[in-house]
Amino acid sequence: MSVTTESQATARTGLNRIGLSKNDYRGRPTTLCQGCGHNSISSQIVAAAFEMDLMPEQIVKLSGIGCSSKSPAYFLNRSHGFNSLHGRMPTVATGALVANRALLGIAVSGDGDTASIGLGHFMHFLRRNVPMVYIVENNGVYGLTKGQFSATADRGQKIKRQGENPFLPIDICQLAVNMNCGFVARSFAGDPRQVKELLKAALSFRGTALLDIISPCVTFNNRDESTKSYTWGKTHQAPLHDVTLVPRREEIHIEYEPGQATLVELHDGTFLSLRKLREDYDPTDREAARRLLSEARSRQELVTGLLYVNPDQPSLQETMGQVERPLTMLSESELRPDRASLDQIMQEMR
Amino acid sequence: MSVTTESQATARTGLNRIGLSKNDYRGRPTTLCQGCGHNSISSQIVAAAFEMDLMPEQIVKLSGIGCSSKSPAYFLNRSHGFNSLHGRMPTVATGALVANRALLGIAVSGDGDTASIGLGHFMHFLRRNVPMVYIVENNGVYGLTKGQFSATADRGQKIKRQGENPFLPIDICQLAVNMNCGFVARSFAGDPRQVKELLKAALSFRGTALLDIISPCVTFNNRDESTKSYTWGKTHQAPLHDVTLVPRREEIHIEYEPGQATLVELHDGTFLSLRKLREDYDPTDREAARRLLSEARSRQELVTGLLYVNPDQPSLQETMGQVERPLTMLSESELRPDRASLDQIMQEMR
Amino acid sequence: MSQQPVIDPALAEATSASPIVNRFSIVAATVNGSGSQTSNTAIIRALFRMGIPVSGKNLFPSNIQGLPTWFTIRVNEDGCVAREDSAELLIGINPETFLQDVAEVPPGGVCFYPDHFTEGLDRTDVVYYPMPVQQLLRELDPPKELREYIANMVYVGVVAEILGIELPEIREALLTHFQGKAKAVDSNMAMVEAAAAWARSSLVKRDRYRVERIDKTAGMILVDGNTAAALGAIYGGVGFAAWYPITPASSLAEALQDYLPRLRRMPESGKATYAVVQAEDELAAIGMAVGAGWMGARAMTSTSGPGVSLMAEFAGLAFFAEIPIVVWDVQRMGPSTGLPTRTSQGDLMFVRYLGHGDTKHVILLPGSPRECFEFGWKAFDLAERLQTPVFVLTDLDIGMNLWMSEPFDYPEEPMDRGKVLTAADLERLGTFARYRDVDGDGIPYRTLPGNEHPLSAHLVRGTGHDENAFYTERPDAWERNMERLWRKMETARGHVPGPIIDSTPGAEIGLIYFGSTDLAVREARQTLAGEGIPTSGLRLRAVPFQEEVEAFIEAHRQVFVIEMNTDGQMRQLLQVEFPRQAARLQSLRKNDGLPLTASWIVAGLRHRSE
Amino acid sequence: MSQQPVIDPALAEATSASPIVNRFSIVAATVNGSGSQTSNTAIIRALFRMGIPVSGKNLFPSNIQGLPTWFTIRVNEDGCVAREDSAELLIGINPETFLQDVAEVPPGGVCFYPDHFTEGLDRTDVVYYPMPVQQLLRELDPPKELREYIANMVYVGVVAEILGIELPEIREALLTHFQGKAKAVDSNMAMVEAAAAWARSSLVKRDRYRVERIDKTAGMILVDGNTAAALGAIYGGVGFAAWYPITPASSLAEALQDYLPRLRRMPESGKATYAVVQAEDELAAIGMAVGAGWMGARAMTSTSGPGVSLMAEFAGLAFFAEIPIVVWDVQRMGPSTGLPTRTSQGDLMFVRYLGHGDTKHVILLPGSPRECFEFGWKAFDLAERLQTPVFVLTDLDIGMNLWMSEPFDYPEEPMDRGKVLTAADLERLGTFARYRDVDGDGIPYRTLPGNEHPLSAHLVRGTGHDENAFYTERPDAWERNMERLWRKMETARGHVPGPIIDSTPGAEIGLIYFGSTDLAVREARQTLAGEGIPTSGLRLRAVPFQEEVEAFIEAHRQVFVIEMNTDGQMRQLLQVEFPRQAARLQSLRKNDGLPLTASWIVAGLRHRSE
Ligand SMILES: Cc1ncc(C[n+]2csc(CCOP(=O)(O)OP(=O)(O)O)c2C)c(N)n1
Ligand SMILES: Cc1ncc(C[n+]2csc(CCOP(=O)(O)OP(=O)(O)O)c2C)c(N)n1
Ligand code: SF4
Ligand code: SF4
Ligand SMILES: [Mg+2]
Ligand SMILES: [Mg+2]
Repeated sequence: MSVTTESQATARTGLNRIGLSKNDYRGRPTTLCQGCGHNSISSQIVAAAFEMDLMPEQIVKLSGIGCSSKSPAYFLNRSHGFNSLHGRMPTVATGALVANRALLGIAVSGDGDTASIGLGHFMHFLRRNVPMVYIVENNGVYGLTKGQFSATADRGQKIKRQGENPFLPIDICQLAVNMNCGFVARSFAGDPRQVKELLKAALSFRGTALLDIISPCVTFNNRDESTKSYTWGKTHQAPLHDVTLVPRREEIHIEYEPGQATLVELHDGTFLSLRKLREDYDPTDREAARRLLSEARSRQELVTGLLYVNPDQPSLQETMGQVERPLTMLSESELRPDRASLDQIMQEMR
Repeated sequence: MSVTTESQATARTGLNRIGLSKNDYRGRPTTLCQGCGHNSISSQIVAAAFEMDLMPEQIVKLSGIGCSSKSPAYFLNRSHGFNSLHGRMPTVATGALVANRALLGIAVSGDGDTASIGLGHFMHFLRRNVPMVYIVENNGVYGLTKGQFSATADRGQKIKRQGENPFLPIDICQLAVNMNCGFVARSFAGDPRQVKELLKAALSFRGTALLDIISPCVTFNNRDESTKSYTWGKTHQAPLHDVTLVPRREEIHIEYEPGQATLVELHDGTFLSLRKLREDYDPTDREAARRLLSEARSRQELVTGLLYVNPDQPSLQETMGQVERPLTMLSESELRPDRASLDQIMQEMR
Repeated sequence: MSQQPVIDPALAEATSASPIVNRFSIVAATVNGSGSQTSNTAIIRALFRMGIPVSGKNLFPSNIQGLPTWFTIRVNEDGCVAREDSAELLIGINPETFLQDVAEVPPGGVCFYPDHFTEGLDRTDVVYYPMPVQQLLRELDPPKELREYIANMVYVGVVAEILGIELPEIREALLTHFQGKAKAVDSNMAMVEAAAAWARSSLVKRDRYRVERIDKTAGMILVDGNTAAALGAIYGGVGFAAWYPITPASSLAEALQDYLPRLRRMPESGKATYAVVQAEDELAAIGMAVGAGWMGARAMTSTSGPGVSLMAEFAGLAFFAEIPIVVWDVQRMGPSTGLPTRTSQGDLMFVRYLGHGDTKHVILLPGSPRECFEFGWKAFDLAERLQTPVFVLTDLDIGMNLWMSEPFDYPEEPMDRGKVLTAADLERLGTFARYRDVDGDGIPYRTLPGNEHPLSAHLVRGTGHDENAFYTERPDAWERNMERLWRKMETARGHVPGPIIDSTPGAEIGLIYFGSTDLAVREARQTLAGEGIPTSGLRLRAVPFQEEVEAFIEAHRQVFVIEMNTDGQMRQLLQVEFPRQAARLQSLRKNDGLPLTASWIVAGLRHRSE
Repeated sequence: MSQQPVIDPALAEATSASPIVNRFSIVAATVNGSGSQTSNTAIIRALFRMGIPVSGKNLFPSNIQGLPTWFTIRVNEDGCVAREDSAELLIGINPETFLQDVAEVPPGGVCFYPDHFTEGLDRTDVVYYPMPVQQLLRELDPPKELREYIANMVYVGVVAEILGIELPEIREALLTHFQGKAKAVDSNMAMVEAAAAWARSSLVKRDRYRVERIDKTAGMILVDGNTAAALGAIYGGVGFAAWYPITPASSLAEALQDYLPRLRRMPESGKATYAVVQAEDELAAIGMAVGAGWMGARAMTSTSGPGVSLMAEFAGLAFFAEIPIVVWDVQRMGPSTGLPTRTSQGDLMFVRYLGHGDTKHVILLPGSPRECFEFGWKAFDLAERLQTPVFVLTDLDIGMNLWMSEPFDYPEEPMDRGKVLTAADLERLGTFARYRDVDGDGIPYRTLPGNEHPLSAHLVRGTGHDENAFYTERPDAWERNMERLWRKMETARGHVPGPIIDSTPGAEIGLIYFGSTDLAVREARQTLAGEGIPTSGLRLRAVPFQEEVEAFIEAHRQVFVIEMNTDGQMRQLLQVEFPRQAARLQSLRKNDGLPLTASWIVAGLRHRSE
């Protein structure tokens, strides 16, 4: 819906409401492999930001190290960004977004980056609830180092050099639900529309919004039987619902029979409409999410959509009682206490 | 039961079946605070090893850094041990027990050691299923650095210097269940008997056996309202069942009405008897364990006992197809391939 | 007092000799976790308030409760308050170590002990004073939970009476300690007074040691370096601090948490103008600081050896991506976990090259709490000016012990936020490249996220980059960038605090040192001068070094580098930077975990000076 | 071949001049991920099998597919196969870089190109050979999925024909490459032969470059250092290896995974006598190695710069707790993530002092794949003998490029497992202390877990300990232990591989170097000798150094330290270890990510030699 209207709005001009063209959201030419899932996700980030009329200058991009983590170079040229260290992005993001809470954080990581070397930081990041869109481009391998198994590779999965993976995969969404993350979604790079709508939802969410996106590595892990391949994704994807972000400003009559959709109101007043596609599922029920994920796992099913949402948790900045203004914008007089206060302290140390 | 017979067996002589006295299992005098939960756990380790007739020389002790991690110095003097680095014990343990699979590993860690700095290693350790008894002495604070909040501190918990903790706790058992750990138990240092019986069960288990033991820090986190205090534990503990290890060699008629107890057979042929103390609970059902833990959390209940058990998972050494003999016992001729094989390889490189 | 042995003539003679005033050390041998800290700080602060120069050094074990602890107070009219090898007066209340402690009292010394002790009381060359701890407790009968603490006040009262410490000053000291909580002060003072009264009536002074009010501490303060560092950071406008607990650095971050709410909240809203995050580990702590520093906040972290090891990768990133952060390393004894509660200067070499592949860092070396405060704010100016991590190396001695200090000077200069371009600047310039060396000093200009000018945005990275921060593998681009970073490190020489040089005309011996050894070296130089061995001193305050340092080395026939580590690391750094002087540098080092003493330095130099 | 321009007289003259045989470089400019590696290795191996000394250097980007890659083969009768600044022959099949590539061909050089290219064909001083890639593909019509790979065989055939590379050797080379899979070999050979046939009939040779079978590679092998290192470790009896993927070190661990199953399984059960674990990160990798080394297995890990930074804390623990482990650092360009696919020698200083607080490490510096194999097993002997981590530093050039080598020597000495006491030993001795210096060489004795003698057990720790491994804070115990470790490092001097010295009588210039620069330095020394500038060479093979090194420095009027890093790190280490020589050491360094060339060294020395 919002999509259609958006496109209508932009169809004529080619510009969005803040007068930017889609080009203003693009990045540099990708150096990733042709057909890499990461590239399609980058395009959806571009599309989502464009359609949401976001100012690229008010976004910061963050990433670790990996093919996935390179992608911030391939979208949003007009945004500042930090391509940091392998597995450490959550720490850099925490410092950055606490220092300047006015900026909108979009982070891209890989399954190796997040579930192997970065697992601890990832979980503590969720625990603090730092407002940011956290995208894991999940392909079950280490792409940039030429295809070793990552911790999300399924047991029994085969790749060229290393043979068969004997270990059970780490379920990133399950962990996120566990760490009480307020926005937990799973998607598939082969389903661009869903990726885009979930991105929009995440971008409107206040708190950590986790997107675990299956993003096939066409070079090292795209065999049909791999649970991280395009074929497997296409044949096993089971979308929970049709996600649409309904911006406040638009007056839209959503015509469903009752119970056919869930509406979730976010802090900025926008609504998430989740039109059910399968058995009754309540994305505000943590236990349900837990159950769904472990069933999906045993059923070998790629359940996608917004698995769990709870907009009512304090962000780290709120928890710490920070000023609304970015700490980086404070004046010298606000940062340096006055002379009298120091004299007072010196007195106390006599 | 086995306990009674044990004590009967040892009552007369003061020696156990391998002719050792309890003293042979003791450690050096503790330097921890009087009343520290860690000390009572150390004594139960001594008792369990003594009553199970384990040879101390066939045990290795491992730990990270912290008050808890000091405790290997305070039990099993006759066992080798490694007091390693903060948060890194799981890595040292993996290398050690893979190198010598004949030894029985007992590891002690703290909540800071395992759930803060070591969280990533902890989870990957579980994923590999390294056979070892992994004890987390959980007190919700950093004891050795004088009482800062750890990641298992409950939201709203208060301590002297830092005031109130705003973050939700990490549930170590919930994570373990998630990582498919085959033996997940929770206990309370204030319930020595249960600690001992769970230790015995863990010591007979092949695979990673996790014990998350609430172990009050009397110096920094023992206020009555703290969920990690003695008082709270005593008033909120809800044991699931009465755990008893039933060694094969003993012919014991377990007389319960059917359904009153669960019997779990372990690989060495010993049995775990779990006599139910509360509502019907099946410790072999992972989903049930998940549910129980999250309910207990909302109910603010200290559920203790063997939460989940599944003896049928390959250990890391099995997964890797290692020789049965310890790698450390192999002879030079077994370690160094012969001359011909090198010539062959040189040929292939022409 | 039956156990009191007959006094031997030597002692009688000694004690009857002229009194020793304001010139001795006194050690309290106690058990940690027993609250004796309150008693000890009460004594030292009272002495200090009587105008007598003092220092307090706490030798404590790496555990929480029940092990021996020694708190040594040195009083010295001339301000020589470095650690001494032995203390003339012992307050021996730890039964476990009493025999050992008594044995270490020098002849003519004094021993205060609880009167229920029965052993170790037979030295005839020591004056013993018993203290009826149990009896006084019975009489005063304090609330059970306070008993142990109040018991420690007995020795405060007795010692005060015997040495002449003024009780009103003890009360003042307790007021400071309990931040004005009258109730706590009263209950403790009650015992202090009772004990003093008892001593007055029951003890005869038989030793030579006394204190007298003088005026050598007017306007001064008593403070530890970690608190000073935290205050320095606060007055330097710290915006973001991340940390992970570790001895002996924890109290630095905790001081931030104590003072920030009081000093840095918005008047109206009461909202915080800062953020302090307890991270999950040190990798995270420095990572968060890097994120905040990148954004433009004044960002810091504080840790000790093991944490520094874990920060290596991020240190290299911050150096190479040129992100300003400040890292405090309150050094403890290493290698590895080592001795968490012992002091050392052993991280120097490691920190200088922290990070693989040609990484180098600027290091500041404060020599006192006062400099901790000063470098606390200067470090931010330097980091932002140079766009590089600035490491500040102190140690447990400066960080956690009580030092007498001039009060801290309020920063006079405005903050130096370095080369930051606003949107307006970009508009004016019309061009921008993050890593271009516009000024030839190796320091590029930066724009901060949030700057909405079209030229502002770029992608910061730890990978090889050209002037525009774009990834490149071009050999020439790599070399150009590394040459610029080299230039920047040269520029740093001109910005970091220079050495403090005290040249003695005609002195042929030069002493180079740094950090917490300052007092010991100064005292040693006085003694040597007295023995007719004049020396010049150069206290290094930063790496990289300036030419003056080489000039100083050249100017002296013999040059000793004095430091507290095993490898002689400062000497090694000097060898690297001044190859022509390398052969002339002699190493005088000790690394046993205790602060250096003047007498050790004197002994070392006496037989090595040619 | 219409585009072929008229040949200018100069070229005509040049090309008609005497042929240049077995003495040139040829570069294949391709796109990575396009399978050109097969073609390039076929060519180089065929040349090698024709008895001609070769080297192959792959310059590849840090991505997986689609970016420019250059593979340079140098052939040289005299065995001078270090990298050259430019290649006389170009195989230019990457349209993106073709113009640039052509421009870099020296006058008189050669260019092979796909005949659908239309630009960059206008140089009159270069001989052009078109290649009808599309046409030949059409004719041969290989299966779709192989098309791209087979296409690359066109240049193999054409180049072979023009240069005189024997097709049967190409087939042999392909057999090796495809490990004997005939089908793959045939489908590729078909195109090679078709292309060669086409060239034979359609091209006229107009350049001077040819190859001729000689006999300079008899018995030799072609191998990369990472494979050699893995084999060395295997023949050294590696028991446990943990790793985390990172370029350029991954292929070392992967070679372990490839060869171990074949070489180290129990005959009967087929069970593994080793364990290789892919860890979750580098902290875990070295931690696991430490655990296994403690148990008594020969334990190793392999990584590169960023991984080394993460290993700092464990490195310090292993040094201090005295756990034998071997750490391979296949160096890439730093600081930080830097250039993952470029070579450097920049981790030296960092690794030497890796770990806070007076930590020091033994470092081995192999200069060739052959030494990688040798040090591969020797490193274990050293680590277990010295009970300390042994770091082996190679770089991307040695590790990943193809080097010609003498075959590896099977280890003749039995393994040195160091000072390990069995239960029987303990019984005999009746006493044991883990950290006692029994032999005065600083190396204590150790017992392994599993040793069931009552004296055996102890608790290993990174905290301060006495001879019995008990925790202690005693100053004297700490100093004793550190002095012993110092002694141990001195002992290490006598055990590590000494320098390779090649002194030229009367030479006044000495060159000190190490690692992958060996070939370039040797070639440079030949050239200089030819120019009447005799030099002596000293190739360091380990840190700490031996006296011979100081003697060598003293023996020469001018001494240059040649290295590939920005700071001149080896020179700095020499300055630290030999203060008396510090001022005499000159630095000759380049650090642009490419292997050093002889011509650069020659140029540098020519104008700096006095
Ligand atoms: C500390 C460190 N260790 C290892 C590496 C090498 N490395 C680069 S990317 C990568 C893994 C990338 O995998 P993933 O995060 O899944 O991203 P993908 O390439 O699959 O998108 C590794 C191990 C590194 N850069 N830094
Ligand atoms: C790398 C590193 N960082 C910090 C420390 C300091 N440190 C020692 S123990 C400890 C926390 C211990 O807490 P926990 O694991 O819960 O054990 P407890 O003392 O509570 O039993 C810390 C942070 C250290 N030793 N190493
Ligand atoms: S290697 Fe895989 S993950 Fe990396 S760019 Fe190529 S397809 Fe994408
Ligand atoms: S501080 Fe707490 S955890 Fe540490 S020993 Fe004391 S009671 Fe136990
Ligand atoms: Mg991946
Ligand atoms: Mg704890």
